[in-house]
Amino acid sequence: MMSLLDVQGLTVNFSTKEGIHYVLKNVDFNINKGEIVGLIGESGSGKSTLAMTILDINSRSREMSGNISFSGEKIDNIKKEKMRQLRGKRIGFVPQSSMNALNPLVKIKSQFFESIKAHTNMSREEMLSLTTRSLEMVGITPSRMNSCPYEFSGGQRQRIMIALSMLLSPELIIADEPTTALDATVQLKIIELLKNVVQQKQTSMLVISHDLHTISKICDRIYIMYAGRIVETGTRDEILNNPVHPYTQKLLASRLPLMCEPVRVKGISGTPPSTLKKYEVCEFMERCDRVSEICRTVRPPECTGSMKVACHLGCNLECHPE
Amino acid sequence: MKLSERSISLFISLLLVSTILFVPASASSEDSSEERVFTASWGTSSTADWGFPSPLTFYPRGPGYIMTSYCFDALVWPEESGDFTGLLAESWESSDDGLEWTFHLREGVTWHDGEPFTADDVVFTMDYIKDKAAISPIGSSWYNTAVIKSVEATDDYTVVITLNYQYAPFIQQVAAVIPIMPKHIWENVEDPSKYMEDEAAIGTGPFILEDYDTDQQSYKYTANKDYFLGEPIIDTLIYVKTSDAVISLKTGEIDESGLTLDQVQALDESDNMEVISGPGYWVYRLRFNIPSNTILNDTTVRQAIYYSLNCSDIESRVLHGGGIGGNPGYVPPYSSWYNPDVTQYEYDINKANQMLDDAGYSETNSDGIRLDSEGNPLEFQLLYSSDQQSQRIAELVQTYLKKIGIGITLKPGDTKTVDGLVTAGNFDLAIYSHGTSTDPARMLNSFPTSTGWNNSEFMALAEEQMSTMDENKRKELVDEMQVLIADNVPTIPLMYRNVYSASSKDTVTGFFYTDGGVGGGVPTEYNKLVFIYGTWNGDSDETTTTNTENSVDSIGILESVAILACAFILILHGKR
Amino acid sequence: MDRKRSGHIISRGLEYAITFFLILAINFFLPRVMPGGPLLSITGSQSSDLPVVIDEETKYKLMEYYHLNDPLHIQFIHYISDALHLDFGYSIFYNVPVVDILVGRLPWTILLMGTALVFSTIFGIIIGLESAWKRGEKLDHALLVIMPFFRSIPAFFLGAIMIFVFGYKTGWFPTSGSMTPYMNYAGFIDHALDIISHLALPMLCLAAFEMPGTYLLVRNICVQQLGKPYVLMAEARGLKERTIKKHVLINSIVPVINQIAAMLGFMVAGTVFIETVFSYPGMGMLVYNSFIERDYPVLQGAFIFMSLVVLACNYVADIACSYIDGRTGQE
Amino acid sequence: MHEKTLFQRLKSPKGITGLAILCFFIFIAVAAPFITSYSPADVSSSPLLEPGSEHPLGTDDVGKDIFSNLVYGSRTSLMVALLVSFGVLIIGTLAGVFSGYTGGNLDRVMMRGVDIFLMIPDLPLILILAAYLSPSLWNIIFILILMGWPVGARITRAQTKTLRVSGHVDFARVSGAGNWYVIKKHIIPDLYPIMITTVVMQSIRAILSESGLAFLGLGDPSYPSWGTMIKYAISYPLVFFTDAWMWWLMPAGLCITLLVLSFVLVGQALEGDK
Amino acid sequence: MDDFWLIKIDNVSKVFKGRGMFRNEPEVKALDNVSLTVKKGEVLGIIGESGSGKTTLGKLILGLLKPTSGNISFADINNNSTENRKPLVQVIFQDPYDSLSHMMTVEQLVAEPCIINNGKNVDRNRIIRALESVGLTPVESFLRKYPHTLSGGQRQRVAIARAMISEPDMIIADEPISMLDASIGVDILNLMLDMKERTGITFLFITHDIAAAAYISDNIAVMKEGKIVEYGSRKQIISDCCHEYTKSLLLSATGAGTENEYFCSEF
Repeated sequence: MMSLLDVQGLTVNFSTKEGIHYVLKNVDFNINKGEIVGLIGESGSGKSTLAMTILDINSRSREMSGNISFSGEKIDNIKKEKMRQLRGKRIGFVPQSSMNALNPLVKIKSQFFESIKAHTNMSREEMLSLTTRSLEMVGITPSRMNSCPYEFSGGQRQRIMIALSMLLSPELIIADEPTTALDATVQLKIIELLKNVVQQKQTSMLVISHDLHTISKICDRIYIMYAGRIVETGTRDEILNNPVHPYTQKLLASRLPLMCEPVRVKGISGTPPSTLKKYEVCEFMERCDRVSEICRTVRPPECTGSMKVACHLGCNLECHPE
Repeated sequence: MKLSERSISLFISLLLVSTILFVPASASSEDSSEERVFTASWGTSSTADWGFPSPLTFYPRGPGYIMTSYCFDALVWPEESGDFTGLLAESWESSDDGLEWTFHLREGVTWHDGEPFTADDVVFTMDYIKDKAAISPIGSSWYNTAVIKSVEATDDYTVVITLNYQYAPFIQQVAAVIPIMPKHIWENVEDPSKYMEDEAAIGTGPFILEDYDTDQQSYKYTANKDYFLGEPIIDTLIYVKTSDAVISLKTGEIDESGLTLDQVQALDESDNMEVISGPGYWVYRLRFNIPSNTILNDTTVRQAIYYSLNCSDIESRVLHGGGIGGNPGYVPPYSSWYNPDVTQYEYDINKANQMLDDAGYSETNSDGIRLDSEGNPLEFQLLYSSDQQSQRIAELVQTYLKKIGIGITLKPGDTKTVDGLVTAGNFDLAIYSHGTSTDPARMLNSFPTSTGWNNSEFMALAEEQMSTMDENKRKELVDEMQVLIADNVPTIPLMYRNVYSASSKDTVTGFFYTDGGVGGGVPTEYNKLVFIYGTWNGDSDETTTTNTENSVDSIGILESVAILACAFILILHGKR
Repeated sequence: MDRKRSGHIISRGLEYAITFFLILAINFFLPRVMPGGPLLSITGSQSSDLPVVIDEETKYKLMEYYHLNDPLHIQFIHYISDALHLDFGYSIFYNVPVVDILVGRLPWTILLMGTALVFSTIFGIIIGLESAWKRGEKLDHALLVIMPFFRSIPAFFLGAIMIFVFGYKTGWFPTSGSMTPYMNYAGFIDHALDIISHLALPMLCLAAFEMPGTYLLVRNICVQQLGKPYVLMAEARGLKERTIKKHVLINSIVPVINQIAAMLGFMVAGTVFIETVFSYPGMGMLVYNSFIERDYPVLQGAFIFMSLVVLACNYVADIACSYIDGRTGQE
Repeated sequence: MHEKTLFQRLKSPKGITGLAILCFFIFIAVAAPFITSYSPADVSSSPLLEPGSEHPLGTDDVGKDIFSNLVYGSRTSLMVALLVSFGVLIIGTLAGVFSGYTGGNLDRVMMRGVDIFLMIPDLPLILILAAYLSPSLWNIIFILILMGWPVGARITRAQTKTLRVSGHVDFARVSGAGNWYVIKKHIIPDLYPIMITTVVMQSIRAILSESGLAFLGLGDPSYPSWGTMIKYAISYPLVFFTDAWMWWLMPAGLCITLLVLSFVLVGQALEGDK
Repeated sequence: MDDFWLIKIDNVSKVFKGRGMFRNEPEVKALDNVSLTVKKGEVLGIIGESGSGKTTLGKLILGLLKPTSGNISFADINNNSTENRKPLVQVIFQDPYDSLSHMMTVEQLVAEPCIINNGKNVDRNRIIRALESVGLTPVESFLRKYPHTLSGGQRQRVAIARAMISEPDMIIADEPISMLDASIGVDILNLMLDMKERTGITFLFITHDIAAAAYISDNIAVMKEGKIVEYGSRKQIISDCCHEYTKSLLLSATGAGTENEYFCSEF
């Protein structure tokens, strides 16, 4: 299967007054056509930066290296205008905060129309029917398109966001924490909606979340991210049933069970690493229970190519160290 | 980029729309090539609005009266020399006791509306002002109707005015001041101070009021071609406000303006101006609270203060030579009533100190301020109105008095507050500046009220000179009064201001300062006789040409500004 | 929602009416608590220039005429009813009804303030938005240095400099008045140009006085808005820069309008200085001249008029905002 | 926004420039008698001198030393700025905290009052008040505080209202803290940034207003003022026809501009470049 | 379970009135006739979505709000002395950044409840012990820090330490983990469980996350639109709920019932 999005060796730094933030470190990553890929990591691990770097909407004070190619075309250095045409038309984006991601003062209809106008030359009627169709798809009564965003509930707004991202049938959808700000009962519906819409339109999707459990339901493949690095990757079943990296293991173990009897679950103690610091060894070492001697001296392997886990442990178990 | 283009066009259209909306009624566009227009200005004053120019509505200051005098004639009028020529009266004589004045009126004079002028109008005017306007600000301050007992018309062109008492300056202060108003217009007017219809400006004068604009503070008169002394030398007389007279003169915006000496110095040869100067009859003086302040009540203290003030220095610092130092006798040196043989107070600080020491103020405190017998420091409040000259004078007086150990606190206020406080006796010292009437009757007789100094000897002289019809005898009395003033120092005249005027040599020349002033003593270059007997040097209307060029210039500038703005925006947008 | 909006408009209108009423009350009570008493503000102080001595009888008659002998609340009712009939008394200086003078001056001030406001707002918004969009870049830094400098120049000083440069040195623009009196215009355009050329300097001066404030305001609000998720989303949707700016502008316009309306009182102060410096015959110069002459009725009338203009503008801004932002009045 | 970053923000180029200019003026104001040997009110020199060794900036139309007026003028400006800004700060903060903390109808009534104050065009009112009162520096300061406190009260009140429902205030109250403790420990410290901004903004307003009023002729003659200097310079007819504007008009105008600019820069630095 | 109750809430309603001078805005009924008993030593979980009135309930108990109607009564506690007193209630808020004044150091923050009650002098050791007990070690490195230099989890630990320092009888934890990453949230929950085991303190745990509530609570109340729609023991709620809303909450937590392994054994 041909990969739709291919990211290789992506490194992103931001220079600010406080110093250089090392946000993404040598990230290798790919999404195939029609695939739903999950990207899991705790807050501050750089997952949103990855999404925005792919979309090229965080170029302010950004330094980056590495390759990003979309349908075989290199896009990490193309012209702004061309990139703009790509966004929205071929890559859709569902943002984290559905509450404010729509301009609160502009009618839904106009916001849909301007998206269409930015990429195509449709007539008014065509735009109207397209808008109607996509709103229907996410279960919003099309007659409400003349309302402003603040007249909708949070769940409805997130639906509208999904409709808006899917409007021009992009080949790839990037959903950044699509459910975080929503109530529990709504979260599930949105996840299911996303899954249905993606399947219906045969689109690929990248779902970003800190919540392994909610997202894993719809993912084909999962990348685990920690401190700007992909630390483990695999199919959903591999990750859920047979995690190798200690972080993934802990992440899975820290999930709260819904048990009648009291049980104890262990969380991940310690603090997330700072992006300002340049680590010479494994970033997770400070919080890891299974630190061995090699961890203190040698960097673990990068999670690239055939390497599915960035841990000495993983090497020992799965591949054969040279 | 479209956004900003749109906003620029939006802006420009808004600008135009707002302009169109707010443009006041468009002026007429008559042919102007033949017109002789003369534009004048009262100089750089905060206002150029002197009220509606009717005899009872103008603002009661000198310029207001002058604006009215263009439309209205008095019985007589002063010439350059100060002698009187007949306007509405061709000749006049008085009875031997000076109580009865007979005026023989000019025949064939018509009002601007064509009605004939008769003696009835004169009688009506005198009675009307005496009756209706005596208590109004204008009536009381400009028209001295109190001396008039009765007015009678013996025939259509003879009027006899009977006085209550002998009044030497009757011609100068009454006959040459009161504008004669048309009976047929005013007889039904109940409240003259609110009557400002077009008819209210109808008189017999050399000019007809065409427009008075209180917002633009401008006046426009057209010549009265049938004026009985002859057709005016100009067709249109315009008064405008200018924020800087010199600039306006240089650009030709105005043809003539009253100036200060500083402003005169800003003119040069190339401006082609005729500059004249004249006596200002304007005094700056230091007033004492003689009745209530026990220290200042002492003549010695006042004399010491006079010795400590260098009047010519004050003049040179405040007016920069545009005036003359104060005369202890109060009458300005250029007046024909001036008496040079009075006590002089040459600047002498030692003498001043000595006098104060002798008066018992020899002790001083640590600040060098003298103490009185009870040990209180000699500190006075100096009240002054906050106009620039008064403030400057006050600062200088403060400096000078400090040198002789008198402390001064400055207390500024506006003219009216100062007047109010002085009237209430609520002050120590005050700087006053005002016009001095040219006739001693008004100049000196008011001393008890204007200085608070009450001297029976002086008052007796004052009474006497007012009813003395013999000029020489009168002069002697006035000289004596000046001696008394100089000896007692009821007030210290610090300096007298001169007046200056510049007019373009290409328009009207022949301006002069009337000796003794116009309208009872207004020192002005605008004696209306100039516009009858003066010379017109231009042959076409210069004002209009200049202005047109000006506006053509402005179009270019506006365009370039707009283009620059557009370019700026385009550059801004092009960058990204 | 429309009912809500009209409710909001009406309730705000009531609030403004109360505000205006209170301003009238201030005007009523001010002369009554100040030294000199209310009669002073009607007749002016006694001056030696105008030696009319008001004796006790006249004084009583005057007090009677102006209802000053009545109890305070009756006086107040008289005052309010007079004010509502636009009767602010007679000018001491001009000796005509105050309202006549004010009505003559108002259009010029509105022209001056209006054009300066439009000019400064439009340019302030354009530059502010541009600066916010390119925040951190050279243009932004340059503007952030230049604008505060302009903001620091006192209006009257700027006016003096402009007169010097554009009036004295170059002679490009007339430096006083609002039009050339009694000029024989070739036509309407000529007339308009004359007015514009008189307007240019004071207007630019007032605009320069206003614009830095607007610029900084717009820039700050836009920078805030640019950090909002909807901007990110707009970018992610691949909208054109212009469209995104439009979004930012729509969201910034409400606070900007509100702030500008709130700053109008400040602008009035600028108008007083600038009209005085340029002898522009508007309300500002009238206020200054009336102050110099202690023409209390005109001073107070002008104050009421200016307050009315400011209040009206605020109200219009309120209504405009409630149309732009349907949420107004819901919080 | 805590104290530490406030100082850090001041360390930006803008903050340093602003502070440097401000310190320069404060130094001049304090050291005025040592900088110039003339008293600003002294009129003993000859008028309208050009700059020379005796008078670095010449003399004005009555013979006052312009330089010493300039130097002493900084005292007036800074004093007005100081008194007005602290007057507004104290009254505004008290009123704002009281109103915001009390809430309810009292708050609403107070804020309507403040709104009214804010909408009144202040200069005409100042002129009216000044027409009734006499021109003195203390009256100007009084009027500026009177017209300025609502600005301070309004922002203080808004912040107080936010703080009043914030977690740490709630926690303190749950722990049994009284109103006074909450205001002292939790509200006032959080208002410091706003207070500093208020001081800066009011100083700007005070300096501009004082010089403006002095320019209009409302100044106190006992205190040399830059506004008065400009007024005199402009009303001297020859100021633009000779070079006098360079040493008479410009220095005074530039001093006002620079002093205001210093406050503006400090204010911007404190707000931080977003 | 100990039947000794700590707080009894009887028919409490809370209505927020509309504001504005001339505007008539609708009233918001945040709580509608709520009755609830908090037993001593239990962890009572309150679940509900945003706007269900759970935070209002917490504020009413804390005394930060006054009920419109109804009554909240506190038990008299015999504190090993002759005098009885009202139970001491402390609170942990959702947003640890907002609830810690950023003008104070960690030491001042933790000491604050003591300062308020006992005046100036606070035993430093007590602060150190409190910080140690929430796992902020080494304590010395934290004492002088300001909250904004701490991570979210650390901040919430400081919040817990300052709530615990006055040795309250009950702590209301208002969504203490909703702003934290799941793995760190678990740590905080564990810490609370430890506290409870060690000191027998009563917790009122307010959350929107049924899994978290189920993890920590003994009894659970489900709130919807200002009403308590279901109340029962953890077991009852998870395995035997009857209200539709609770069912939908459970469903969403387990993920459409696809992964049964997460359900409790008896299900």
